[in-house]
Amino acid sequence: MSVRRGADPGTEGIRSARDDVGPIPRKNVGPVAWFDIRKRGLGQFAFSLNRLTGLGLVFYLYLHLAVLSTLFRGQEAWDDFLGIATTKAFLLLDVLLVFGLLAHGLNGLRLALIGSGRGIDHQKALYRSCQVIGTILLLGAALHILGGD
Amino acid sequence: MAARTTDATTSAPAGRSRTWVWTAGTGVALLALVTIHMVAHHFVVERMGGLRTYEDVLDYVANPVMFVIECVFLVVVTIHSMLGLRSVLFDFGLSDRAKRLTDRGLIALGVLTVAYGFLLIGVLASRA
Amino acid sequence: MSARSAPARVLIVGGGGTGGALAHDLALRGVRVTLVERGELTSGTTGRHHGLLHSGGRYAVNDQESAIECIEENRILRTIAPGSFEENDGLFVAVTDEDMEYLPAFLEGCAATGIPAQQLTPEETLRLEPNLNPELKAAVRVPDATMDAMRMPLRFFATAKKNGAEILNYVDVTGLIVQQGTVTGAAVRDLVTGREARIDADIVVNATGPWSEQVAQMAGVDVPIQPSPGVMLAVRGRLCNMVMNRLHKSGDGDIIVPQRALSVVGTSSWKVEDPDDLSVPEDHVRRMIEEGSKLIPAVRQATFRAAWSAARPLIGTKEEADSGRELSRTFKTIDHAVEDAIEGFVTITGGKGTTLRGMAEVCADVVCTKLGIEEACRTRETVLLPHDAAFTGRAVA
Amino acid sequence: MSAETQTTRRIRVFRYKRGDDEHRYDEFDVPVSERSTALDALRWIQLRQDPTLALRHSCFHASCGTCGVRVNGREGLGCVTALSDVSGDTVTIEPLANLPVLNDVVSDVTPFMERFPEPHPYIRKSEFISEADTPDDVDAYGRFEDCIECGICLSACPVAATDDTYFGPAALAYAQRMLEEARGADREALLDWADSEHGAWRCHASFECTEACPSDVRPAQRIMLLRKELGNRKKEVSS
Repeated sequence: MSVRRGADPGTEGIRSARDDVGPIPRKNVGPVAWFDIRKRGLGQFAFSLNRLTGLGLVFYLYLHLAVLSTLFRGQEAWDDFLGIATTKAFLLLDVLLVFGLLAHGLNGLRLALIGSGRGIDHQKALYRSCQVIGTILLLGAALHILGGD
Repeated sequence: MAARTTDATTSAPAGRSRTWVWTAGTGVALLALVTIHMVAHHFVVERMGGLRTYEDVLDYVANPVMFVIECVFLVVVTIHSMLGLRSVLFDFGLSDRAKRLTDRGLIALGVLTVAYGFLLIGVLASRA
Repeated sequence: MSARSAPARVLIVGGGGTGGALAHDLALRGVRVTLVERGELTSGTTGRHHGLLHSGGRYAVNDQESAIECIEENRILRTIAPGSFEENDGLFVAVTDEDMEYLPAFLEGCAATGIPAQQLTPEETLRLEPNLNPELKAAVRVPDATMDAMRMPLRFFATAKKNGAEILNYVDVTGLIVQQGTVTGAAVRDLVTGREARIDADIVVNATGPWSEQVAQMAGVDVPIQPSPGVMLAVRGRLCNMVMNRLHKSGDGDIIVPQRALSVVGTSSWKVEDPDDLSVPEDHVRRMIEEGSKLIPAVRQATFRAAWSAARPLIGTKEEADSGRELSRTFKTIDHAVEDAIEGFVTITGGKGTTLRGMAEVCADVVCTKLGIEEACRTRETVLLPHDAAFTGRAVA
Repeated sequence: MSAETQTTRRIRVFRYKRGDDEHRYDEFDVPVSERSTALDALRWIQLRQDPTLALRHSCFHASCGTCGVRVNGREGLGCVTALSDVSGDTVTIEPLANLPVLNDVVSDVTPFMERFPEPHPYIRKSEFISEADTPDDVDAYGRFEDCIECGICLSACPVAATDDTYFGPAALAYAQRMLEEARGADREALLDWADSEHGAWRCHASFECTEACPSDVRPAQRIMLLRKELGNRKKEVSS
C-alpha cells in the first residue's frame, strides 16, 4: 500500500462526526409508551392503568362539576338531567366510574405502601390483592347501581 | 460530589419529596372521602341509581357536617388531581421554564376549580 | 520524514488491555497518542478472559518468567487500581494423590518466584470454602484475586484519555501505509460514519493480541503468534469466594473464578487460524463441567448461564505450537526495524490480562527510545481514574 | 455450536449509520443451534454476511453489560438471550430504547454513564476475614457489585421513555447501594443528589427495570428504599 504523505489529515473528521448525538430509539411515540403494556410486566400494567384511570377521573371531575351547574338553574333543569342519568346506559357509565375509583384508589394505596418502603418485594402480590378486593367491591357496587329496578 | 452535568441540579421548581408526600397523603384521604361521597350519594338513597331529587340535594348540602365534608373533599380532590396532572405533564421531560409555567397554570386551575365548587355548594346550601 | 514541530505521534492499533495500558503509559510520557479499535474497547480477548488477577502460582513450576511477571504486576495493579479487585485470594487445591505429588514442586516454585504461599490443611480449607470437594488433600493459599475483565482495563483508557490520548473505538484499520521501508500511518474506516481517513504517525504499534499476525501482514512482516482459544463456562451462583485452582500442571477446566453472582470455570485450549472465527465446542463445555466439578462438585448441578471462547495470543511458530498450552505465557515486544528492517512499526503481543501494565511499560520504553524521548515510565505509581471516565470523559479529582 | 442440529432463523437487524436520514432493517437467514444466542447470530452476520454491521460486546457471559439490545421488543443481554427461547418466525434485534444510537444496534452509552453520581467506583474490596466462621450461605460472601451498567433498565423504564432528564433506575440503584454500605462515601451528598425531581421522586414504580434487569439488581426496590431513607432524613431534620 502506498499513499503519498502530505499534511496530516488527522482524526478531526472522525471525532467531529461523533460530537452530534445520534437519534434516540423509543419503544413508542411519546406518551403512548406509558400505555404500551406489550411484553411488559404486571407493574407496567398497574402503572398504565393508574395513569389512564387518573386522567379519566380528572376528566370525570370536570364533567361532574359541569353537570352540577344544572343545579344553579333550579329544579326543572335538574330533573331533566336526572331523566338521562337514570337510564341503563348512563348507569353503566357509573359502574365504569366505580371501576376507575377502585383501580386508582387501591393501586394508589399499594404505591403509598411501597413508596414508603413497605412490602417492596411483594409489589406483585399486593397488586393481585388489590385486583381481588377491587373486583369484589366492583361487583357489589354494580349490583347495587344496576339492580335498582 | 457533583451531580450530573445536565440541568438536574439547577431545576427550578422545588418539588422533590413534597409532591410525592402530598400526592400520597391526599390519595389516602381521598379513599375515605370518596367512599363517604359515593355512599352518601348513591348507596343510602333508595331510588334507582341512587341519585337525589333537587330537594334531597339541597337538604344534603345544608347539613353542616356534609357541607364541611364536601368542601374538604373538593379541596383534597383538586390538589390530588393537580398533582397527578403535574406528574403526567412533567413526564414529558419539560424544560425548566415549561415546568414553571405548568406549575402556575395548575395552581390557577386548582384555585378556579375550588372557587367554582365553593360557589356551587354555597349557593345550593343557601337555597335550602 | 517531515520535520517534527508537533510532538511525536504514536498510533496504537488495538483497544484491548495492552493497547489501553500503552496509551496510558505513553500519554504520561507526553507522547501524542491515538488509539484505534474496530469494536468496543476490550471486545477482543481482554474482556472475555475469566477475570483472574494471577498471583503467578499457575506458572510457578513450569514458566517461572511468567510467574515473576504476574506477582510483580499483581502488587502494582492493586495499588494503582484500588477498588477494581475483590481482594479474595486464591487456593490451589490438591484433590488426588497425583496432585499431592505436585505440591512440593509448587511450594518450591512459589518460593523461588516470590509468591506468598500458605499451605492449609483440608479442615482449614473447607472452613474457608465449604463447597470444595470434601475429598481434598491439601490446599495452598496465594494472592490471586477477581477483577472485572472489562472495567479494570477501562481505567487505563479513562486515564489515558484524561491525559490527552485520543481513543477511537469503532475505527477499523484497513491498511498500513508503508513508504520506503517505513510504516508512516494507517488507512482507517470509521465504522460509525462509514468515512475513510488516514492517520499519520511516527510509530505505529500493533497491539492486537491474537490478531497481531493479521495486522503485521499489512506491513508485510510476520509475527510468530498462535491464536489459541479456550472455552469458559459461567454458571449461576457464587460457588466459592476465593479463586479456585487445581493444584497440578495446568490442564483443562482447572480454574473457577467467582464473579459477582456467577462462577466462571475455565479453560480449554486449541489452535485456530482466524481468531474471529471461534466456535464453542460442546465437548469442551462438558469437560469444563466434568473437571470443574472435581474441584467444586456443585458445578455439576449449577444452572448454565453462558459458554464462550476467547483467543489467547501465544507466542510461538506453528511448529512450536503443537499444543497451545506448551507455549510460554510471557509477552514480547518486537521492533520490526531490528527484526524485519521495517521502520516505524512495533508489535507488542503475548502476555495476559494480569501483566498488561508491565507489557505496556516495556513496549513504551522501546517506542520512546525510537523517538528519542527520555521520559521515564510513571505507570507504577499513577493511580487510575474510575472506569466510567472512559465513556464520560469526566475527570475525578 | 458444533455437532448439534442446526436450523435457520430469520434475523431482522436495526441498521443505522451516522448521517443516515432514517434507520432501516436488514434481514439475514442465520444458521442456529440449540445454544445460539442473539449475540452469536449477530456475530455470524458480521463475520459471514456483512462486515459493516457494528456490534458492542466484551465478556460473552453477562458480566460486562455491553451487549444489551432489544430482541423482539424485549430488553436482554445478547450473550445470554438464547434464540431458542425467542418465539416467532422472525427475530428482530434493535438497540436499546431511550439512549442515542451510535451505530446499528450499538447504543451510545455516554449519556447513560453521565447519569451516575460521582465518584462512581465500581467494585469494592471484598472484606475477606480469614478468621470468620463459615457462612451458612456462600452468597453472603458476594461483594462484587451486581449492576453491570448495561442500560437495560433505562430502556425498559416508562418514565425514561419521555423524560431524558430522569436519572434512571441504574444510577438511583447505585446510589442506594452506596448508602446501604457507605464505606466512607459521602452519604449526605448522595441523598441530596437522589432527592430530586429527576431522581428518586420521578419513578412511577412500574417495576419494569426490575423485570428487565439481567443481573438481579432490583433497581425499583432500591429506588423505593431510597425514598424511605429520604423520608427518614426529613423526619430527623424536622425533629
